[in-house]
Amino acid sequence: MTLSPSSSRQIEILRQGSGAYHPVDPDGFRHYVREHKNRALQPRLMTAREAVDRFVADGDYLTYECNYLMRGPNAVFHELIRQEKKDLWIAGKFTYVDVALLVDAGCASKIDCGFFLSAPAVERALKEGRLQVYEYSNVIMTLRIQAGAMGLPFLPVRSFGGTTGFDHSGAKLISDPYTGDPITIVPALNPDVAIIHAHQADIYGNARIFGTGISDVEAALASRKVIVSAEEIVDTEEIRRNPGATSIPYYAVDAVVSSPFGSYPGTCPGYYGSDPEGVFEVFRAVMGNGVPAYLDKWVRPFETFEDMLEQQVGQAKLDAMRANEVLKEGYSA
Amino acid sequence: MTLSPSSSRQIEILRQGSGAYHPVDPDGFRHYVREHKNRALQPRLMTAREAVDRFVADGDYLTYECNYLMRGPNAVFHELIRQEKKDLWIAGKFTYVDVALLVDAGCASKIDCGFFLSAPAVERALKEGRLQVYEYSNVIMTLRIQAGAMGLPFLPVRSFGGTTGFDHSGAKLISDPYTGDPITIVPALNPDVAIIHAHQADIYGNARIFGTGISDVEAALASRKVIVSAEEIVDTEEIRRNPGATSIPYYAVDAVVSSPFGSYPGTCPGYYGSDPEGVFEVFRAVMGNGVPAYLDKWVRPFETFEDMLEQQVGQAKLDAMRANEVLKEGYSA
Amino acid sequence: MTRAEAFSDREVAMCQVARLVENGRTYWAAGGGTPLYSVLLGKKLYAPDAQYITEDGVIAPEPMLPFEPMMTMVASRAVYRALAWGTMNSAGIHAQLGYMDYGVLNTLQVDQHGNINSTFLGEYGGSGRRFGGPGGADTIAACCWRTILITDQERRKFVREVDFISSPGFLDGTPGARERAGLPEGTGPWRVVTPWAMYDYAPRRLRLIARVPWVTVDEILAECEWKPLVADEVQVLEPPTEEELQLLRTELDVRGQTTDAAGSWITWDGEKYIRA
Amino acid sequence: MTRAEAFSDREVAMCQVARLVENGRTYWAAGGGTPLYSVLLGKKLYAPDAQYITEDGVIAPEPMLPFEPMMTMVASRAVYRALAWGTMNSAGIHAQLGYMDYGVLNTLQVDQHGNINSTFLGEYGGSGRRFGGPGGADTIAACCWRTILITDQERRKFVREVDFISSPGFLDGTPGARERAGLPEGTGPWRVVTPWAMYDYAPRRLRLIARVPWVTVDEILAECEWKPLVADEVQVLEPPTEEELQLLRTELDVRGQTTDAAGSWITWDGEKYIRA
Repeated sequence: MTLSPSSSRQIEILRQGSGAYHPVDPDGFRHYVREHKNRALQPRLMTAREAVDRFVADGDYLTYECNYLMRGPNAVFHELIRQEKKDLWIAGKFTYVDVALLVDAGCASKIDCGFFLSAPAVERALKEGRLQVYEYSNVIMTLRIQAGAMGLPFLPVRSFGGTTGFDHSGAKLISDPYTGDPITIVPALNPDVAIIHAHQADIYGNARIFGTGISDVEAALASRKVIVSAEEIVDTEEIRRNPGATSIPYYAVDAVVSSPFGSYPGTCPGYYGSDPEGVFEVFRAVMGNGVPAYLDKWVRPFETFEDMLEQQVGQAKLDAMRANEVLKEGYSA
Repeated sequence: MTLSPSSSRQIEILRQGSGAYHPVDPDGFRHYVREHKNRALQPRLMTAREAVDRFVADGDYLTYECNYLMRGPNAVFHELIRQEKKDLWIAGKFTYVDVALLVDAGCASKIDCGFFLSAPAVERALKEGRLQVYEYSNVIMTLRIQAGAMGLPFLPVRSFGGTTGFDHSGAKLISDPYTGDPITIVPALNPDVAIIHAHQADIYGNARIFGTGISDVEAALASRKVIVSAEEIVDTEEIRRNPGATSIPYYAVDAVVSSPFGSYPGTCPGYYGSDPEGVFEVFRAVMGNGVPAYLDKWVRPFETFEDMLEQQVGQAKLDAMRANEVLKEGYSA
Repeated sequence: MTRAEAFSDREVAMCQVARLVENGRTYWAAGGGTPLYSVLLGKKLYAPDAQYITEDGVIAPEPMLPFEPMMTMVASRAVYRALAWGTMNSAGIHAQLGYMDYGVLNTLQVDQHGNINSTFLGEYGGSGRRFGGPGGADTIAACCWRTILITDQERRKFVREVDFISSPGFLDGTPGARERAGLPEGTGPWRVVTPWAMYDYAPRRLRLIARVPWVTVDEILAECEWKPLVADEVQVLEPPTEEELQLLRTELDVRGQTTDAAGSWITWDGEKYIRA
Repeated sequence: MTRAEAFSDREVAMCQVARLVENGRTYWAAGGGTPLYSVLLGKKLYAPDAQYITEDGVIAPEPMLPFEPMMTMVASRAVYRALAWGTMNSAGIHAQLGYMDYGVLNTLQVDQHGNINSTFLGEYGGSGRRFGGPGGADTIAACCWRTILITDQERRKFVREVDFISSPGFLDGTPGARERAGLPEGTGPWRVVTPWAMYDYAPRRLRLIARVPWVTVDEILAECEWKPLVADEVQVLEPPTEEELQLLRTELDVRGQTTDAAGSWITWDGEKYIRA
């Protein structure tokens, strides 16, 4: 029934990848939390502009949750481009058109690849050496973030072994000291900054996300700086009414951005459907060579995302998107 | 910004505990899941008697969630005693009076200790060699279950190092291959059986738990055999109405037991308060030498937990417990 | 069942996969294209108690069809009436635990041992073409008990060794290679389905076991850069039925996948099927 | 603030801890007895924006007081109006991440380096008395930035070396001992509070820094099996106030803890406090 612990004094490293990876430093992360994360219930509501200005630095490792078409934090995402952030390193799990937008805009120079939409702008950047890719996979990336969200230096995983990606990553294959079997471990990921779009948040950052997601909660806990945009700013009394509905606790959040229709042209499930026209437009732009034109039409001319919604989309279309979302059950607390 | 992976071929084991631990076998667990867990939507509703008869064997490693006073799976727990299960090995995180009940009833012979109420029956069993304790702590136990629930052989943890418990456990202190710093790893725990009390479940085992808990979801995923008792059996249509409220998915569950007031004399938050009289009675029994008398009054004379509720507690008291629970918000989907 | 008179290559492949779908089994569908449509087709026509899980952790949904364009995950219609909502990590973790019977994937390139490339054609780091990476396919291919690959029957897609293993098959094909790489015991590729053919592994090496009526074994082998084994008896697959196509076209693959060509068109000339 | 005229040993200790509670800090309270009451007392009287977390993962509740008997966790009144509900793992993980400023614990036995024993008195495995184990205290003591221990001022509780380290203090007291054992950098014991005295660490070694007016330093040292360091100036602590006791008795420690003796009674005789 029981196993005696092995008396071996060593664990063998059977194989290891040679890829660079974002530094693993759980104690450093803890010190950052202690110094910079506000455990007081003090308001942290601000504009997307202020949030990006204060909390996103050139060279940061960035994770954004979901993608440009599905509950993406698009208001904050546009602001990254507007403020011309440089050399971002992207956690590329479940990304889609967004990587091409960031790369073509000159914002991103590295990506940890789970998946991105292979687009001319990305290919060009790769060929010209303006973009470096490190190889993982979707779940390996979200598990790396999970490890970061648990305050650990690494996590064992049951996939990724045997792939070529492994050899170009930070993973190691070790001999499990409990079973003797080979097992892959991957370095924890603590991004410098996470941007996340929630359905609701209070002014302190207590946030509710309804429906499915990729790694929203993990990203919020794993990241040094966390910007949450929200469809609705709700009263803290409403948060306290149903604490089981809180996805992200306030102390992990640095900035709250009020951002109705903040996932346009994508959907915010339960609140509004996507704008199919807007979706096709960004898709066509990315798959063609239309990113600069797209950004010149949808991002750069506007002071704010709200201005874009008002001037470029219009209330009628927004109303239609909201009316189009007939499935509401499960998207409230 | 980036670290080069170390080129070392070995990870040093700096120290390791000498305690026996439940065998670590993630691949064996996977095979068990493949063979025995029902992925079909077929009803698995049964009585507590049938569930315990079919899914609890002598010698099993058992985890039960919460404890006898707080949303404990008491209907199923009583059945363990009624069926005189033997040699159970208990995951003792956040346990309370329950360990003394199981030990004095002759059901349990091993415990992985996070915390249990130190009672005469337990002390006696220890002195007489009828009970063996292995040393962990509450969070270390729930993290071991978390590791089991992720299908992993072990998990790094940030506590437990430096304790005497470590030396009497299955933990190891290793040199983290990413930072070079010492880090503790603990063996995953995949209990043979988990018993969990939920607020609601459908006949397939999709279960909803409201409020806080210890490691309900983790225990359900980590355990080979899972018995869920529930205050209410709800229609699967109701589960599908709000999928975000599902705590445990059906395919992890082997038996669903309809068990209104199944946490008596404890509380099931949002549904009923505790019976303070019943709580004091079990507490006094355990802290004195009254366990046999307690079991003879509350457990053994009855065919079922429902019979006990009807004959020993009475509807008036149950109604009062329900009326007493005025805080309902957050305890529904 | 009515034999259909006109359909596309891609429709053929999806119908073949649909017929593999079994009651009481779990299917982890990669992304939201042909794998998802195939599983849903099978569930709706042949195996109502087959259940599927998506990369965003949706368990056993009953989606409101058709999907909105490109909205096959996260969106409310896609996750509708699920038994549980989750995350990418919950899906990955349930797969690590062994809860996923089948993984269904499409792939750019597959080799004799079932290894999948969706990352790079050519020498990695050199010239060649970069693709989007494994996405969820790595974990699907590693952790599901059996995987079903969907791809096109083209020479460049069936190779001796993929240029880059994005998602693991039987690796070098030796016994225990997956286990030595840390992957769960007893898992691996199970079927490859193309518009022309079906393959299994005998063992750990790709083997042609069935063909559609309108192509010969030689034609299939001509579209394999590296020749697979060939079963002693190559079965003939049934063409799509009208019922299958009706469902595919009206509820599932309504607009076709934007990034996924439909392939050639096959028609019934009164006596036989002809490929355009 | 009104100086109180009669109170128990345990009430003294809780009031002292309450006065250490700071606004804008997080407190992880072990279990539901004196640590929880102390933090709540401090929050309600002195530091309304102090937040606490419980072992079942409740973040910043506003409990409906008084608690029902023995129902200080999981129960609806205890978790009422929280900002988030969680689990034991969520609490533990947030602590691993460094989100918990202070841990508040009670303990059976403490040694010169702040190590805590709640497992065994005597030689482990031999004769002696078994206790309930660390519970959540191990992770609280390991991962919170600072810990505050509450215990009684009794000889057998202040020892040179605990018989069993259930929860880590500074271990052997050498610099870096915690880090060498895998614990997070820069954490450790901060204060020990008894009904008679308060201690800090100078550094990594227990030091008496304050006393209540009704006992002398010598009396305190007489109740230490192993003598702590003594600060050059030992401060005199303020006795409990009526406001503190009112709140403790009517809303917090209403019935007293079943397993936790109240200790002696201290009364004001018109000129000074007298211990019964």
